[in-house]
Amino acid sequence: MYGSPSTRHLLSLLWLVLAGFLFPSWMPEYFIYIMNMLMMYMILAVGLDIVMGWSGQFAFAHIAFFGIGIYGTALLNMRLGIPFLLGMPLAALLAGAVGYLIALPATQLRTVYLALATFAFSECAQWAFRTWESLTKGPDGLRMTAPQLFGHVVTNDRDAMPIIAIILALVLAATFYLWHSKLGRQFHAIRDSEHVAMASGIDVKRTKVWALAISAFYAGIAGGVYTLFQSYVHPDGLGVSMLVLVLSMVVVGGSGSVAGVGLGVVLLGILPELLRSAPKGFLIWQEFTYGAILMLAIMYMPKGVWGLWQRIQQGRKA
Amino acid sequence: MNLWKSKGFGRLIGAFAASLMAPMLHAQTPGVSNNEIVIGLFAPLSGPLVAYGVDPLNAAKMLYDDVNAKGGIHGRKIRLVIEDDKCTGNELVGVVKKLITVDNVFVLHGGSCTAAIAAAQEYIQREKVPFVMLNAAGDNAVFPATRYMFGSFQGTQRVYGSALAEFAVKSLKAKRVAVIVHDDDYGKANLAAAKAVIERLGGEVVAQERIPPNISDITAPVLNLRASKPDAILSGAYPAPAVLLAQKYGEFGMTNIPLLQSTQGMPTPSVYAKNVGNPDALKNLYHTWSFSDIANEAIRARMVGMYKKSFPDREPGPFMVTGVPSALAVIDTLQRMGRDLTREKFVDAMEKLNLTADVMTGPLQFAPGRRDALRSVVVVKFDGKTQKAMPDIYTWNGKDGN
Amino acid sequence: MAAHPTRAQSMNGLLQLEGVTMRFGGLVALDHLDIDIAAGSIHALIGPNGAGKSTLLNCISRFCTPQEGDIRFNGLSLMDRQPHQIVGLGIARSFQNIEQAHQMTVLENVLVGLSAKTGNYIPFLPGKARQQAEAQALEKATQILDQLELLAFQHSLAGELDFGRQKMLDFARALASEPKMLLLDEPAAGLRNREIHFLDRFLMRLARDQQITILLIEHVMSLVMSVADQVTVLNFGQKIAEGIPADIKRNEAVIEAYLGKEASHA
Amino acid sequence: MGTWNLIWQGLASGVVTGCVYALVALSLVIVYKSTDVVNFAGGELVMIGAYLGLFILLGLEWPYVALFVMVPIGSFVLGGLFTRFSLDKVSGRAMVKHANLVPLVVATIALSYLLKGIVRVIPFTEEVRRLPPLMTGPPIFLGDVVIQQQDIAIVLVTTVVMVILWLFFGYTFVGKALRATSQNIRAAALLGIPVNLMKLSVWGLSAAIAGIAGILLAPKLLMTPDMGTVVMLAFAAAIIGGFSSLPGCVVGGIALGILQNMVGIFISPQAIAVTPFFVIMLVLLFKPQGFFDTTLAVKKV
Repeated sequence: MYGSPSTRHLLSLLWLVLAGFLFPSWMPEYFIYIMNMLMMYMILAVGLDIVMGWSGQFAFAHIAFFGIGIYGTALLNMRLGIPFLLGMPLAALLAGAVGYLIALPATQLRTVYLALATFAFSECAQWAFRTWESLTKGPDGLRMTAPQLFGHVVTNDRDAMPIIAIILALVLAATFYLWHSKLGRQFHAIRDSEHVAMASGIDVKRTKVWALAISAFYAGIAGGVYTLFQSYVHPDGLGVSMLVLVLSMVVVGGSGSVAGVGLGVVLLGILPELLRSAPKGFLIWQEFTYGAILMLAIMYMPKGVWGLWQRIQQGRKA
Repeated sequence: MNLWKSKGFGRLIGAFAASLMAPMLHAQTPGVSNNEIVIGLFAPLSGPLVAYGVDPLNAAKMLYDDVNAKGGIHGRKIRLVIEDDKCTGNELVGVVKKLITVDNVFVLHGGSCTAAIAAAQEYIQREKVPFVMLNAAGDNAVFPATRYMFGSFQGTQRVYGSALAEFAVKSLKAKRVAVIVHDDDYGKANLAAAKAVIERLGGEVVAQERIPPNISDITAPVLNLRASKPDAILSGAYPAPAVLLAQKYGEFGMTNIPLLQSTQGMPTPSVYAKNVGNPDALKNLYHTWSFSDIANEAIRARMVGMYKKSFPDREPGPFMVTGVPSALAVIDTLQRMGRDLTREKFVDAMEKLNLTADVMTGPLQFAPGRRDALRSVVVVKFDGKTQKAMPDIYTWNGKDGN
Repeated sequence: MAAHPTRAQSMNGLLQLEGVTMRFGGLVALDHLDIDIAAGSIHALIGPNGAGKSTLLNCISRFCTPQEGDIRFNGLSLMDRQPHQIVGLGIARSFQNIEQAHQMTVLENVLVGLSAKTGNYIPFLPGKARQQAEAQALEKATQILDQLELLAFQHSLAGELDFGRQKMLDFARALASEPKMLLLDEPAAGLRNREIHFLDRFLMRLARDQQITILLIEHVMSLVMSVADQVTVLNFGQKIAEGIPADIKRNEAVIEAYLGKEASHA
Repeated sequence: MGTWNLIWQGLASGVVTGCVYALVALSLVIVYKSTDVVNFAGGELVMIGAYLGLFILLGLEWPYVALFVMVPIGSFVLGGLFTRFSLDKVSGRAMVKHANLVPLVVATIALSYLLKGIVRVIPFTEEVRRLPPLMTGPPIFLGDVVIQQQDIAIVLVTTVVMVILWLFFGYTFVGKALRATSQNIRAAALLGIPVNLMKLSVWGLSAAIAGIAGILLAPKLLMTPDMGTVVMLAFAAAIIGGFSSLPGCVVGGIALGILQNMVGIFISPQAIAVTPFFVIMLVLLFKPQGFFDTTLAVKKV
């Protein structure tokens, strides 16, 4: 958690970008669509993990910032013609700024009340997306025009995948650097013991506010990535079920580590596709299966699948 | 050991890819071989809206099986790939992309929720794959009309709104009409059509209440309706709020004012009556219906009999019949096309659809620039036990509320 | 016995407490306390449990705010300071019951202690400022760990250390910020004799070689009497005695406070 | 019929729905106070209570009064099983209260999906259902204000439940033991209070209260497997009341019920859905103690 990330980690991101360029040419668009979804969820889940896994702050407003990222990027492109490469960061900065403003009053609350206050903010944001019809077309949903990138219009999953892979690689590189930085250490310090942090000269309140603002920025980026491969957004899609999905990815995968979250994203990202191919009679059981998997994961893998995997490895080495 | 780099992950993707190369090889129309047509059939088979998906999907499957039993279409049997779209945008887009790029279906037939369908509209437009909605009202997906999307086989919200408005002003001689709908896309379309018809026929809209779908206490909006002293109340509410509305309507002594409910609010009238509980509230109750199985008992018996034969262990709800018209349209189009099947020819043939089936209250028609199939519905009076179809058929003129 | 400076007349010590009063509801934890701690000295604070020792330390490190009185460090009042600004002024503290980032490694805990002294840089990017700052911090951290014989455990999780070493890690974290003054809350509690001797020599070295002023709260009298230049005795929030260790040992009021009435006449 | 009548009617029905919100809020608070777990599955326990009631009434055709016996017992068992098998495993029987909050909350979210999933499988629940009300018959008129008999039943049952709980917590041994466990679980254990049994009974009691709220709510709110969203209204009510006291829940619930109706009449029905969340945000962000002072914000050294 000091110095800078190992070259091995940074190199693994090159594999990711390589996959982003190679896969689209020969895989059916359905699998590329799933890949794009998983990469988007990865940015979203890592953002949530920074505020929850690293800093131990119970922030449930994540999907509101994701929504700001989507509507922001899309409307900047449609209303002001701002191309994607400028629009997406701007929308993400807006999401981060809103996160910062919400964090100021919210972070003096104790864990559970921070969760309720941020969850309430997220529901209010979803309500605003629904009722502010002049801006977001409200319940009709917003049909987003395809984003432009260097004059080239990104229309389908195949075009989008390399760009998303690059964005994810950059986000993960930034995350590795953050992990190994002073701020990264401060996040972990306020999670483990606020007293030690205070006694070491860390402004606990400001660190919490930065944790929430950075995670909001990540959610904004994920929102921008959404507009690359989806053409429509509806407020009902930004509700509590999306939050529970991302939260489960972080917790089941293994909160507190980027690899753990990655594992959670892949497992829970592909799960609905697997459940969908269950025999028709069992489709009605999907919700119950999802709940059962979440419950078992929490009961038997407190540190997530990644924690279990490391315990097995240590078990083998010892 | 970063997951993305691990050998296991690479092998997993390789296996997927290899297994799919085979069907992509043959060059002619995807989903069609000399003895088979592959159709992707999907609806919400789990989650909150399962009642709108399971029975209608089974009804469509039953009609396809019936066609196969009678020797198929021009020597080709229909093979169905059935999926669950859970009525959400992400899932439906995933299902559509799987059906097109993995199962290589010829046409898509499915979808009960307009918002989820709209999420896939741009994709099917680009991939040029015909998309025939199962039983969604589909306002946002058929207005403005797009070449590859066909829908509204049981009428759009515009049709329900205008039919109830016309019935209220003409038959019930209502001058002051109050409208209560949801604050979503269905509500907006229903209200716009109703308002246009009422004002065109000399009536006046005295109250417009737009309520959230998950409202828990409907006292305030109903009080606003009562305060506007209407001669008739038009409602576009979904099942749960529709019952809450009828209860408060009974509680606040408004039962002498006719209550006119759009189709989506009463999937099963008998359950609606039991839930409302107050017989007074059912004295002046009417609802729209797109099928003639109420006026003609024989048709209903035939439909239910067919359903029971294919699905003995499931008791079909009245909404089962909403899956029938879209299947009839697909079968009729395929029969008209003969042996030479391509997606473009399917769209051209479907665009010339003009099907009058005994089960429907009106013709199923498409035209260049028109993608909503049914525009005529009947109004049914329901007193808690029996349903009686009113004599007239109400047709939307294509302009009101557009 | 170390040479001890005579008690200064005016209040010009490094840390001055003037009329400090702290009430928790009805309970008066500190009652108009005046203490003056000379620079470079080891000042011990003793007294029975509940005498207000830890509360005093918490007030100095601004973890709590006294209702009355003023606390000045180098003539600068601490009253309007936030807790996290105290270490920047040069006052570091340890904790009575072990408080540390148990899911971080020993080295990372010390690096956290170095936060106030590590250079600032953009956390998301590589760059020279980052390399320099991190290298310096790492070098200081390993130096401190070596001083406290914890270098061998630098990569093990703080939570997995045995009790004695966790205490040492607490000091390492406090020392990491190169303080002018160190507030120690019962550092010897629970240590074995060998570790207490190590602590004794270590505190003397800090005060003499590195001129670090130490405020030591302690029950282990052998340690207090050996290292302390000045001793203040608290009981029920009031100062009942102050002076060099030798005087304090014989002081009636002190024995009575500790051992109760009859014992003091034995 | 002036706006005054509108206001009176809004007040009356606001109090009624507020009572049910108060009950569910109470079931959340007693669990939170003793085990520091925010029960996001509170709504599903209400739903299970309602469907259990419907099964007993229509399936087994037992008399209505059996509901008020069987549903609380059934819910009690469900709540107890959940904490004994799931929560204890998740928190590793840790004595310290907030050992690891994230997994505990995720466990309640998992429970809510399990309960929704189980009920969804029964075809009977596809349609909107309604539990026959406790008291039927013509409504009572206070001037122009209409009061349904079921509304009176709701207020009566809620008051009775509140009084029983107040007596239980105040004057019975088990009640005091529960309060001791909630204040300091470690001290309670040292005093010989069977802490695990207490945890089980707290969860059971909370589920039972939620079950009763389900029976009262189902006639008014109608039953779908997703009726659990009422838990957010209960959170809002609990937070107004400071999330820690019985009177707080009651006042918070009624205040929220009335506020919702007033917003519906004077602002717009569209705003009804967002009212509870707006209230939660306002109270927590600007007055964290709620209106019944308990320190939620500051953490002692």
